[in-house]
Amino acid sequence: MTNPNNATISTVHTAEFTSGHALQIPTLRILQDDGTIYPGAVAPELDKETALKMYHSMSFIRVLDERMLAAQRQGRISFYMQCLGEEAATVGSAAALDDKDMIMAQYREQGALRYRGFSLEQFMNQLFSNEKDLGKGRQMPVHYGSKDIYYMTISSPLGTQIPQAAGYAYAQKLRGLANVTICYFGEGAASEGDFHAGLNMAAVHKAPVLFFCRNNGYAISTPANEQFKGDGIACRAVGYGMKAIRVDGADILAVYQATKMAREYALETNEPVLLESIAYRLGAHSSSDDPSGYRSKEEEEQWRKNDPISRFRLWLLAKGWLDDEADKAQIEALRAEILDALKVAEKVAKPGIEHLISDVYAEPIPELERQLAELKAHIRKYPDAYPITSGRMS
Amino acid sequence: MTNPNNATISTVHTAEFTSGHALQIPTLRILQDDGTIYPGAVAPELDKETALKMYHSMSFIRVLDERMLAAQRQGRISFYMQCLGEEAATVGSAAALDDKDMIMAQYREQGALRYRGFSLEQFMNQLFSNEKDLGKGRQMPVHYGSKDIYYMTISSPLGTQIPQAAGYAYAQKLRGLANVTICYFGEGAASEGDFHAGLNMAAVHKAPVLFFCRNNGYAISTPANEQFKGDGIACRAVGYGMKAIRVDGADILAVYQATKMAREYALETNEPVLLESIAYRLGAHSSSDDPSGYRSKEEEEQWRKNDPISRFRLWLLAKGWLDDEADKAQIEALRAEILDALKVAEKVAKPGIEHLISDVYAEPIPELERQLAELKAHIRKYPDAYPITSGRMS
Amino acid sequence: MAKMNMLQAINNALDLAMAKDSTVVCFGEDVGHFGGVFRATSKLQEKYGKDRCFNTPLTEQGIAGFANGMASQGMKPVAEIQFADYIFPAFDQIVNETAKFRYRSGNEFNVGGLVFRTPYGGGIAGGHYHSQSPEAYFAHTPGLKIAVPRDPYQAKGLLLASIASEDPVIFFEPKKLYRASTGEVPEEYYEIPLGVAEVMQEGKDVTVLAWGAQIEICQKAIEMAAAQGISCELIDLRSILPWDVETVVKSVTKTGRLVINHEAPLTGGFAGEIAATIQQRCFLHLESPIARVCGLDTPYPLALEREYVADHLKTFEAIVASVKF
Amino acid sequence: MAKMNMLQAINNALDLAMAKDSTVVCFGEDVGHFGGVFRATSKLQEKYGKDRCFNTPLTEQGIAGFANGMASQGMKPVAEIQFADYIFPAFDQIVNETAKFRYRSGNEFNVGGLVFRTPYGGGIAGGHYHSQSPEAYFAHTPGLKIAVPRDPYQAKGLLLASIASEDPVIFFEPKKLYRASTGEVPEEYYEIPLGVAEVMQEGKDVTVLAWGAQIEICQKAIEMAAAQGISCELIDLRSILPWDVETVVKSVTKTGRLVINHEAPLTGGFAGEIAATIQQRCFLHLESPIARVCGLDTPYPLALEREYVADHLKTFEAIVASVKF
Ligand SMILES: Cc1ncc(C[n+]2csc(CCOP(=O)(O)OP(=O)(O)O)c2C)c(N)n1
Ligand SMILES: Cc1ncc(C[n+]2csc(CCOP(=O)(O)OP(=O)(O)O)c2C)c(N)n1
Ligand SMILES: [Mg+2]
Ligand SMILES: [Mg+2]
Repeated sequence: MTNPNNATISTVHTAEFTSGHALQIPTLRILQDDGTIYPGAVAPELDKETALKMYHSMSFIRVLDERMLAAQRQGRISFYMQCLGEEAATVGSAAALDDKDMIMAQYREQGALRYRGFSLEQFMNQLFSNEKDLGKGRQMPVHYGSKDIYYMTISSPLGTQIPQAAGYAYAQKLRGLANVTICYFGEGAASEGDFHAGLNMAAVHKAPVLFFCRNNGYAISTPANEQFKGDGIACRAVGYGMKAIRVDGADILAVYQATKMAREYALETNEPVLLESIAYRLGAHSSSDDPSGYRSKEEEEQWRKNDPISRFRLWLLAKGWLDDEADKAQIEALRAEILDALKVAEKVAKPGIEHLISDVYAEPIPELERQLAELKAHIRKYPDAYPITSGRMS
Repeated sequence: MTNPNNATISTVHTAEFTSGHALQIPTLRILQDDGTIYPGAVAPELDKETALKMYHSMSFIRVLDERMLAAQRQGRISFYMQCLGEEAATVGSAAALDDKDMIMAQYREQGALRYRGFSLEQFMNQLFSNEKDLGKGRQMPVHYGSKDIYYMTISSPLGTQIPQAAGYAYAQKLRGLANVTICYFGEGAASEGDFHAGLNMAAVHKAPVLFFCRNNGYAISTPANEQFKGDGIACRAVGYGMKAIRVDGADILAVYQATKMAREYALETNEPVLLESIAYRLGAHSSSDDPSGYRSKEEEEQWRKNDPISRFRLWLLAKGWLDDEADKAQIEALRAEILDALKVAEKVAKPGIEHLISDVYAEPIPELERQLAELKAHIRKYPDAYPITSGRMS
Repeated sequence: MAKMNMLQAINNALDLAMAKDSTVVCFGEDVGHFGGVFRATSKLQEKYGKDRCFNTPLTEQGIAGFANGMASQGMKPVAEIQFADYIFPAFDQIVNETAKFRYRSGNEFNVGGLVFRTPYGGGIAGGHYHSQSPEAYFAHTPGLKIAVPRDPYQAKGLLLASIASEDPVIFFEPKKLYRASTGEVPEEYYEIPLGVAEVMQEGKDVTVLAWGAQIEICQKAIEMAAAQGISCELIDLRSILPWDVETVVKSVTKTGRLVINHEAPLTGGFAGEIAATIQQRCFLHLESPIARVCGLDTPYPLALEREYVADHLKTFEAIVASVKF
Repeated sequence: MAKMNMLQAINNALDLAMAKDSTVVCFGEDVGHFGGVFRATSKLQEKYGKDRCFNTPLTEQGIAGFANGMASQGMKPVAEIQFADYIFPAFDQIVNETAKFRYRSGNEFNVGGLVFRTPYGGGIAGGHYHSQSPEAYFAHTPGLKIAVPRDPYQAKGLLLASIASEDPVIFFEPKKLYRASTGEVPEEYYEIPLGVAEVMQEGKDVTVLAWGAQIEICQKAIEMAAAQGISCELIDLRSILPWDVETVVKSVTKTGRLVINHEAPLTGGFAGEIAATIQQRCFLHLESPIARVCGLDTPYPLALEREYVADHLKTFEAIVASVKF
C-alpha cells in the first residue's frame, strides 16, 4: 500500500454498506466425537510419546479440577477455577510449542501449565499459599507461574497480559531467540481496551505472538451474544491486518495442528496470529459461581457430550497407544496421589513474616523495613493474635 | 446465531489462515476534481440553500484557519489547529444530520461546528479565552463546545469521546428522541482502547452512533502505516458486527451521501455505523508542529491538488448556484470581518476570579470557598502580580 | 423499618431510585439478569426491563465512558465496577473526563447524576486483586465526590444522596460487610448528605477517625481503650471528597489527639491529607502527634493478611501511645 | 562538561544508556524518526535503528503493557508518555501490573529496568490537559519508584539511575524547564541515586521543600525571605517514592518549621504525606504548623493560570507566616 492512509483504494460510485458480517471464518475440525478422523481430514503428525503426554496432561487436569473443587467445598482452600470442557484447547496448543516459548495465560489454562511440567506439588503449594509456593502465598488460588518453565505468573486483571505478550515477544525477537509467545484470553477479556492495544501493537511492531482466544460462550454470567455482535472473535484479526484461524476447541488434533502452523508462521515472519477456540465452559465460572442462575441444564448437557478428553481417548485407544484398563487404574491412582499431595501441602507452613515486604522492590526500601520492624514488635506483644507468624520470627 | 459462542460455525478439515486483508472496503466517490460527477455516479439530492450553506461553511473555515494560524504566529493566541484538506469531511457529514443530533468531535472538526451555526464571535471568544467564551477560558484554543447547538465541548485526551458517544446515543434512544450522535476521531485516536470499548458497546447496546473516522494519514508525525497494519479503519467494523462505509473525504457529495444513509440506518435500527473518510491532513498537526521533519513536500503537493473546496466550488459554479465574482468578494470581506472580530475578542476581559473555582462542582464545596477567599486576600496584597484579576475583585 | 444486610439495603436504594426517576439506569459486568456477582442489582432487570438494567461487555473503560456519555445527555447512570481493583482501566475516563466535564465546558455540559458503585476493601481472602481500597487515588481529583458507607442504613442513605447529587460520585462499598453487616433500615426513601461526617461516639481523650469497614475495627479498639479508662471520640468520615474538615477540627480541638485508621497502604493514603490538614488547623491543641494506622506499603497479601491489616490491636496500641505520649 | 538544556541532558542520558546496554529500547508516540514532540529522543532512531527506537500506535495502555512485557523478558524499555496528562489510560498497566509484577510472582518475574518518562507540570499555557502533575496518584502505589529532576544535571543523573534501577521508575520531566533550564553537565555517564533528597541551601529558621520546577520558585521566595532576615533551608526531594524521610526530619528537627510546595492540587497531593510524616516524626520540634503551598483544588486552568499556581509570592507568604506563627 502506498497511500498515506494505509488503506487500499478501490472506487465505487454508489453508496453501499459493507455488512457487519461480511467476513466469516470457518472452524477447523479433525477429530470426531467417536474418536475417528473426519472424512477428508488428516490427523497432524504426532508421535506416541507426545500424544500420550497430551492425554495425560488432560486427564491429570480433569482429576485435579474435580478434587480441588471438592477441596474448596470442604473449606480446605478458599477458591478454585476449573477448566472443564476446555482441556484440549490449552493442552493441544501448548503441545504445539517449544518448551521455551513463553506462555502468558488468563487463569483457566492449567492444561498448558501441566503440559509444561508443573508438578502436582507445585500445584498444591500454590493452591494452599504455603511457603513452598513459587508465588510466596501472595495470590489467590490458581494464580500459578514459573520462570523455569516459561509460564508467566497469572494476574487477575483481565486482558493486561495481551499487550504484555506483544512486548515480551518483541523482546524475544530483538534478542534473536527462535521463540514465540502464546497469549491466552477469554472472549470476555477480548472486550478490554488492552486487547485492542495488544493486537494492534503486535501487528505494527511485528512481534511473534499467538493470540489464543478461548471463546467458551460465557464471561461469568454474561453470554457471548451480550459481549459482542461480530461473528466470534477471529474476524477481528482483519482490523489488525493479522492472520486468523478458528478451531473446534474440544478437538485436540485441530487445536494442535492450527497452533503448530501459527507458530511456524509467526516465527518465520514475526507476525502475530489470532486463534479462536470454540468450546464451552462446562463448569461454573469459579467456586464462587452458580451457573444455574443464568443458563439451562439442557444447554450444559448438550455440550457435555462434546467432551474433549473422551474423543482423544478413543483415538488413542484405536491407535493402540493407550490401554483402557491401565488408564483407568492410573486415573484411580492419580486420585489417591492428589489427595496425598493435598494433605502434605496443607500442612506446610505459610510464608514467613519477611515475605510480607520482600519483592515489593528488589531490595526493601527503608520505610518498608521500618514498617516490618514495627509490625514484628507488635506481633511479639500479641503473639496469639498472629499465630501464623508469631511462633517463628527471627 | 444460536450457539453460545456467538459465532457462525462452518466446518473445514484443512488448516488454513484467513488473511489479514481478507476484507477490503471500496471508497465512495461522486464528485471529480474538475467539479463534474463521476460517470455512473449520481449526486445526492441537495437543495441550493443547503449546498450553499455547506460551501460557505467550508470557505469560512478555510479563511478562519488561515487567519488564526497567522494570529498564532504573531503571538496573539497561544495555539491553533487547522483542518486544511478535511473541510468536506466534517461539513459534508454535519450537513447530513439533524440540528439536534449530538456532535462529539476530536478537535479538527471546526467545519461541523461552523455548519451548526457557531458564530465568528464565539470562535474568537474561545480562541482568546476571554470572559465571553462559553468554556470560561479554561481550555486551550480550539476546544469549542456549545449546548445550544448540540456540539459537545472538546476534550484533549484522545478517544475518550468514543464510548461517551455510545452512552449519549443510548440515552437518546431511551428517551425516544429521533436523533443520533456523530462521533469524530482520527485514525490515530482509533488505536486507543476507548475506540474498541466504544464501538463494541454501541453495537451490543444498539446505540445509534455514526462513528466517523477521519483517516488523514498522520497522527502528528506518525504515519498511518506505523499506526496499524489492517486495511484502513473501516474493516474493523466486522469485528463489532457493525456496518461500514468508506468515502473520499475530499468529496463532499460522497461524504454527505454516505452520512445521510448511515443516519437513516442508525435511526431506523438503532445500530451504529462506522464511516471512514480518506483525506489528507494538508497542514501541520498544530501550530506547535513542523511537518517538514517527517514528510516530503512532494507528498504534500500531490494532495494539495485534491482540494475539497475547489471541487465543490466548481460543481456549484456549473450549477449556476454560485457567482464567481461575488464569492471572491465575499471571501475578501470575510477576511476583514475576521480581523475585526479578532481585534474585538482580544480586548475582552478574561474571566473573573470566581471562575477559577466555579463549575468544579455544581456548587463550590467549602474547601474551594476557603481557597478562593485566601487567594483573594493574597491578590489584594500583591495586586500588581495578578493584573488580570486584581483590578476587578468584588 | 426492616432488617437488611448491606446488599439488600443497596438493592433497595437502587430499586427506589429507579422507581422514582425513569432516567436512573444500572449497568455493569453481570449486572443484568444475574444481578451482579454480589447480587446488588438483583431483580432490577426483571422489574425495570433490559433497557434500564443490563450487562455490559467486559470493559471498565467502556463502562465509564458510556456512563459519562449517558450522564452528559442528562440521564442518571449508576455504573457498577465489579471490583474496585478493576476500576483502574477506567481511571482516565473518571479522572480526566468525569471529574472535569463541567469545569472544562464552562458548565455547558456536565455529568452530575453519574454514580460509580464498586465493591471494595479486604477481609475476604482476596489477595491484592480483590481487596484494594483505592479511595486516595480518586481523592486527589477535584470534581469528584466520594462516599463510603459503614452499615446498611448508611449505605442506603448515602447511595440515594449520590444518585440525587448534581455531581458525579464514586461509591465504595466495603464488600466484607455485604452480608456481615445487618441492621434496621427504613423502607422509604431517605438521603444522608454527602460531605458530612458523623460523630458516632463522644469522648474526651482522643479522636478516632475511620470510614467503611474500619469503623467496626475501631469500635473494638475503643472498647479495649475504654477498659483502660481511655475515652475515645469516634468519627465516621463517610465522605472522603469533600471531607468534613470542621467536624474533625472541632473534635480534635476538644480531645487534642487524633488516630486515623484506613485499610489502604500508609504512604499516599488519605490519612495523610487528614493529618496534614488537622496539624495545621489544630496545631496549638495537639497534645500528641497524629497517628495513622493503615495497611503496609505493599500490595494486599493473601497468606499474611492478618499481619498486614490495620486491625483493632494496632489501633488500640496507637490510641494508647497517643494518650501516653 | 558541556552546557546543555534539560532536553539535551535527557537526550544525552538516553544516548549513553543505549550505547552502554543493548537491551535499552526507547519508544512511544512520535518518539522514532521525529524524536518525540519535545525532541527528547532526537537522533536515537538514526543511531540505534528502528528496532530500538520507534513510534508506537497511539495507545498509552498499549505502550505501558508492551513495556511491561518487554521488561519482564529482561530488557530495559524506556517508554515515553507524550504528556503526563495522558498517562491515565495506562494507569491500570502501571498500578496493577508494573507495580505488582515482582511481588505477585514471588520474584519469578519482574519489570525492573522499566522506565516511564513523561513531560509534566504547568507553566506552558497548556490548560488542564497539558499541565497536570500526577505524581501523587502514583505515590500511593508500593512497587513503583518516582523521580523528578530540577535541572539538566539532575535530569541526566536521575534518568541514568532510573534506567539502571532494578525497580520500575516513573520519571516526570518538568516540561517548562525543557529549554528554560540550562547548565553544565558532564559528558560522561553518572548516576544520582534514587530515594535521596538534596539539601540545596542550608538555613536555620525554616525548611522549604519542593521538587522539579517548583525549586526555582522556592529559590525566588527564599531570596525574598532572606531580604527580611529569614534564613531558609532548601531541600529538593528529587525522589517522591521512596522519599528521603531522614533528610527532611533532620532539617525540620533543626529549623522547627516546614513549608512544602508542589504544583499539583492541595487535597490528596504528596505534601499531605510529607506533612503527616513530619508532624509525627518531629512533633516536639515543630514551632509552627507545617504549611502547604499548592495548586488549588480545581483542574489546571488556562486564563487564570497565574492566579492558580503555587508561585513565589504565595510561598514567601507561607514562609513568613510560618516564622511569625
Ligand atoms: C479488569 C477485570 N475486570 C473484571 C474482572 C472480573 N472477572 C474475572 S473473570 C471474568 C469473566 C472472564 O470471562 P472470559 O474472559 O470469557 O474468560 P472465561 O472465564 O470464560 O474463561 C470477570 C468479569 C477481572 N478479573 N478483571
Ligand atoms: C490520550 C492522548 N494521548 C496523546 C495525545 C497527544 N496527541 C494530540 S493529537 C495526537 C495525534 C492524533 O492523531 P489523529 O487521531 O490521527 O488525528 P489528527 O490529528 O490526524 O486529526 C496526539 C498523539 C492526546 N491528546 N491524548
Ligand atoms: Mg469466556
Ligand atoms: Mg490523523
